[in-house]
Amino acid sequence: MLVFVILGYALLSIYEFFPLYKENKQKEFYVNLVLGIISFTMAILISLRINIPSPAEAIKIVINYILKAFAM
Amino acid sequence: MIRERITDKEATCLLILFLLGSSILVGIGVRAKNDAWLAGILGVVFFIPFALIYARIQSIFHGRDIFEITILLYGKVFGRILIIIFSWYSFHLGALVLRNFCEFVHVESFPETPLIVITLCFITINIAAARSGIEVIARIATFCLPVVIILFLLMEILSISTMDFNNIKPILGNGFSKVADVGFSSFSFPFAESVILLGVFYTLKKRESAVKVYMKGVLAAGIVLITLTLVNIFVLGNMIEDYYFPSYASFSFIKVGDFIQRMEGTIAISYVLTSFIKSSICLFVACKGIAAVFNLNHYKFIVIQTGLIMAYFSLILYDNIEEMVDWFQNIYQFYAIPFQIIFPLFIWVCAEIRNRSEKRDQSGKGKKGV
Amino acid sequence: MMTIKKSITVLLLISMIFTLTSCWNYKEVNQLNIVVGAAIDKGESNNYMLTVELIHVKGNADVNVSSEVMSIEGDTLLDAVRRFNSITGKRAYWAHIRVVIVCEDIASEDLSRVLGFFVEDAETRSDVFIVISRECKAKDILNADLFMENVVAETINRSLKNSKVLSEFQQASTFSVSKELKTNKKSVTIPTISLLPMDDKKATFINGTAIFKDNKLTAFIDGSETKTMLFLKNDIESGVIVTKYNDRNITLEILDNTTRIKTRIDNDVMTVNVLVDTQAAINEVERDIDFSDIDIIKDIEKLSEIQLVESMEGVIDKAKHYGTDIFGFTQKLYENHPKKFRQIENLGEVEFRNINVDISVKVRILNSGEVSKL
Amino acid sequence: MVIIVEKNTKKHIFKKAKSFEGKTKDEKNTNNSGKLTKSLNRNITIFQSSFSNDDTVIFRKFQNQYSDKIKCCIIIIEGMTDIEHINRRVIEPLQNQVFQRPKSSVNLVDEVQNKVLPVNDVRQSTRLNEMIKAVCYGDTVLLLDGCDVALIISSRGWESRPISEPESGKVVRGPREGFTESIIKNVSLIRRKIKNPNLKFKLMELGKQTHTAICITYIEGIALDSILTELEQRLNRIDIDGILDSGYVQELIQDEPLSPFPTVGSSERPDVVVAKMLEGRVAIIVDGSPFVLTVPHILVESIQINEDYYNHFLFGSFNRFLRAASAIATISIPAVYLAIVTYHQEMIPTQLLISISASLEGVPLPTSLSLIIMMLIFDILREAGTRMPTAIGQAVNIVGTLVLGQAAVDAHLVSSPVIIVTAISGITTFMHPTMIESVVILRLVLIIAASFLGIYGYLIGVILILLHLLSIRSFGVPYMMGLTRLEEHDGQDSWIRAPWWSMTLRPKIIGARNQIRQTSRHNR
Repeated sequence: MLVFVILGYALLSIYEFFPLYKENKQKEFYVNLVLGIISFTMAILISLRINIPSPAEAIKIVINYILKAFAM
Repeated sequence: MIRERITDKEATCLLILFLLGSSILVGIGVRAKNDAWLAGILGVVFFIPFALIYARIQSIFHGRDIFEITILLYGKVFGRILIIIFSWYSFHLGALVLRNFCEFVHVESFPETPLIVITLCFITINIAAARSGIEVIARIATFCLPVVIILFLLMEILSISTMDFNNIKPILGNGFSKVADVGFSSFSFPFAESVILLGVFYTLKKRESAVKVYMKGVLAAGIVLITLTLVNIFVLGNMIEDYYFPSYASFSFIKVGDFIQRMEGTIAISYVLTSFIKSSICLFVACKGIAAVFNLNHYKFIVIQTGLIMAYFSLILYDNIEEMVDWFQNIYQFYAIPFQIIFPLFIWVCAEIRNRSEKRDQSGKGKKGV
Repeated sequence: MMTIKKSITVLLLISMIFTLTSCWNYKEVNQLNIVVGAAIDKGESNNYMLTVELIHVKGNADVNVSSEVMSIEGDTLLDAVRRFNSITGKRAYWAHIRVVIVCEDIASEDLSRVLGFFVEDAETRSDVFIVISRECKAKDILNADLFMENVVAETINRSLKNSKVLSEFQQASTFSVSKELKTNKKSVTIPTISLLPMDDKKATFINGTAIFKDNKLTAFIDGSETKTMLFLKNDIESGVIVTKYNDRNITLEILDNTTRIKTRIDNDVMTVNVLVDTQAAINEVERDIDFSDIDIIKDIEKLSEIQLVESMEGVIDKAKHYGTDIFGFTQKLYENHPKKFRQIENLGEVEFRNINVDISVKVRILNSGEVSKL
Repeated sequence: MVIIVEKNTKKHIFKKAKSFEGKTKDEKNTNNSGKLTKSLNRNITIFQSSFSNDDTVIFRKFQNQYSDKIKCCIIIIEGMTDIEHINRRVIEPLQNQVFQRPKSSVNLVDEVQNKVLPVNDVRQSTRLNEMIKAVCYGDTVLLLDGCDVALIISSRGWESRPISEPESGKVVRGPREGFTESIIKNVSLIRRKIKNPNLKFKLMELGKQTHTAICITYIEGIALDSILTELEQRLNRIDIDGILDSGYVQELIQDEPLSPFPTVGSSERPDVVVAKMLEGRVAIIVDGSPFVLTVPHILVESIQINEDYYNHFLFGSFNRFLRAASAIATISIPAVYLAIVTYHQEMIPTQLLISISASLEGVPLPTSLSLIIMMLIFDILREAGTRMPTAIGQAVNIVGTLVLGQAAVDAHLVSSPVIIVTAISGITTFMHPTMIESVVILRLVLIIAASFLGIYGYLIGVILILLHLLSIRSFGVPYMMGLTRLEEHDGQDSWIRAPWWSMTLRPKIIGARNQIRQTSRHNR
């Protein structure tokens, strides 16, 4: 699983990042790099079966809290 | 870069498919049981003023996308915060739709296939679509809409024999308040989600078309959704809320003679098409938003990574389908308020004020000139 | 340059599909054991004994279909289902199941537990016919001798499909049953199946109805009572009524029937008006009746009307005795007067016994059904 | 690769020029610019050195019978020239007519051109390169003693195939003529159909070695200028050593070189090409190829067959619909079959499932693999069949289809439904011969997609194809134009063929310059 992830991202980086870097589009490159790092870490975490906390839970708690406050 | 243009018809198709996406899958207003159709109608009625507001925003600033509008109205700093909020919603919605659809495939067809595989397969087409631009998405929408509508009509006609029209009774058996409550949730899902399309309709050709597109699209999608809900009620009756995917279940009863049965696989085609269009638009708008925040020249460079993050995000959103359905039914309508109601109202009010003052300026100038 | 990039994208995507999806759900047709019928009994040591009828296909060009029956026990149904793999080697495939037979014993405990597997599982279709085995084990039904068919489940399936011809039993699918169970304003009715000895063989025989209260089997009614019940449910299309006229048997064939149900709630009194309108033809007559005399036909109409009303009252009394609303009157009352019904329900007075049923029957003989006048 | 070839050719030309410079020393001064001298013999040696090692070049020297001073030489290439024409119209008058040699050499050339030669196309030339080229084209160069100006006499003439019905795209109803390899004949075929001065022909030459003539044909006032200039730009960009068929040009001017879909149309039939030109398209005739290219080419054209327009419109529409349906079927049927049989067995009726199951008994290969193999075998048979002589081709087909198929089923190598699916998909391929290339590839792609995610994989594949189709353009025209919208204007000639009296407008973008095809009230 991990091998696939790394292989896939290596391919992607060749395809995506190098042209951007070559064409000297710095802003695009850096934004893309940041996004790439985020997605790469997420992919690794998922492939290692590490639980990433879901924002849905947090939203649920916040909304329930607000709803209760309004109901009061 | 050639400025992209879409015709009114394409835009309407886009809007209809966007509204149908994933709402035909999980059904609207199922909590209201056999009054779900009333809830659907209420949802449309609630939404019409908002549709007018959305359209008004677009027609005041014709030719500009919502991101340019926001920065124009609120300046670079506060405008960017608003853009982040808007793109977050688009991103989140895209992930929801993706999850929804992939969960459907996972549950109904491929229980043994890991969800991540299905999700990655589907995000590839979304990425491909978002990269090819809104014109291509719009054109593919015109291609898909007849397919979707014809399939639905066919299935609905075929399932007449399995319908029990008494299922609709009693009307308003649980009281109006329940229906109104569910009506609100069917307002926020799917109708008011079309706020996302503010990031798309800058491509419209004429200033007036936004109103036309919004009204036509919402009414058409409403009619399709409400007939579908009625069919579901007629076929499933009170079992409607027991199914995660009611329309899929109700079409599974179709039998034509002894030979053709289990037709529900066919309807999966429309699920794929509508969900694909919806999540592609969400991905497109989210990417445009990110590009606007960082002031990038073109959104295309970040589509792949954003799409991948969206796929992973959709995976970690919920642990299982029950959680997803629960969140959809109980939390989503409140969660969506800031994005669907507050944000557009904010923009609209400000835009109107600005528009008035500009007009006054112009007329004042004109008088001076004379 | 752009085009090369695009092609690389396509290649990448295809390679992704290649590498990421190995075929988890890929299954060849001949790797499947097609299940056509299932019978559920009480197990000796475990909770359930599941018996399945599998299609056995032989031959390549000219297909030879036969069936095999095998049983296994399990704590739950799914448990038993999965255990089949270790017997047959092939995966049991449930999407083409035709009929589920539930044993009396299990039905009188809790039906909904059995239904769960069939309605919720994605593979099984949710509208499978369900029957209750009476006076024998469900397993024995699948082991019954075959007449003209190769597969028992298919035989049962066909006779259930043609239930309208005789109208002495109805159809019930897992979906309709679970729907009715959920409504809890209507008692579930499921046709019963039993073994009929024929010479030295045993044939399957569907007749009569099992009546449930909530999800427990409470009573059985026989074939003619079932027909009467179907009259009240407006679920009859054809069938026969046998009347006596001057000690001679006259058979009326039902051509068309409409039953209209009108409901009324006045001062917490619930009334149901049943209007039965039947069109029939005289079909089989012992000789010596002159049908050219209109009065005789009138008389026969009268007689059959009285007979129908009597039998209907009998069935309603029986249902009231068990406290089971097999006709769906309560549901009708709720549908038509939701608010008033709620009030009465809140008082706790909704019981089938409290519902007044008025019956009026109209039989119209359209023709004598004879080919020639003789 | 291309660059290397280019270098080689340049060197070669250089070498040639060098050797010919070295041989004749005193012409060096005059021939730097590639000009003739006044001496006939020297001129001949110049030519001989240019055409060294080429025995097909004929140098024929002769004199006028009345005046010894008039010495001539004609240079022709055997096989390229109309020998009879040269004998009668050039050699005979020059030998037999009485005419005096004028004082100056220039006058002699004028005299010969104006008074002696009864040939319509004669021009003077002083440049050696032009003359060599003319000889290569089959024209005749006439050298006169004492003149540094030569005459180029048009005498091209070589054997060419007569006009016959083309093998591809046969029709029951419609003209039975087809283009030939001769560009002149092809031009005349088009000219004969459009008798109108607005019909324009622009000649150009491509191929550094082959010097192939290419003719851009269009109707002025209908064809869009933007398409025309774009086409000219692309043709001018071409830098290749040789062009042997219009296929070369097609590939070199395509919009999407990697797309399996053709974005340049080709046809062997003048009526088809003319119909396309009337819609605003531009045709490209390549010398030596009976296939005339048309641009822009959009997807609809793959299902438009000339006969649709000649038959009753209902029949035409029906055929068109069948063609469209079978286009979808031919790429979908194997994939959908695979998806249903291996992933969605619940959709198969029980009886059918049982017989499929029986047919799979004992088959070792998984369905996906056997389907792919069968498709490949089918393609092999198709390819073998087209290359074979007709008689052998039939035998191959019989062996391939009947014997092999039956044997494969009997030997439990593949199941019989797979054979049926392959056969259906194969037959429907031939409904649209222009699409074969793309269909073969797409079918395999879809089979692979379906074998991984069942019907959803198939749908993903279809959506990817649709995205591709919708995003490509041919000379600025969207490739799917006419198919996406069922509006009156575009839809009239796409999924259906509307009756002629209702098709009053030309296709939207292609014919944008002059939309009106006919005014309806004159017809109805």
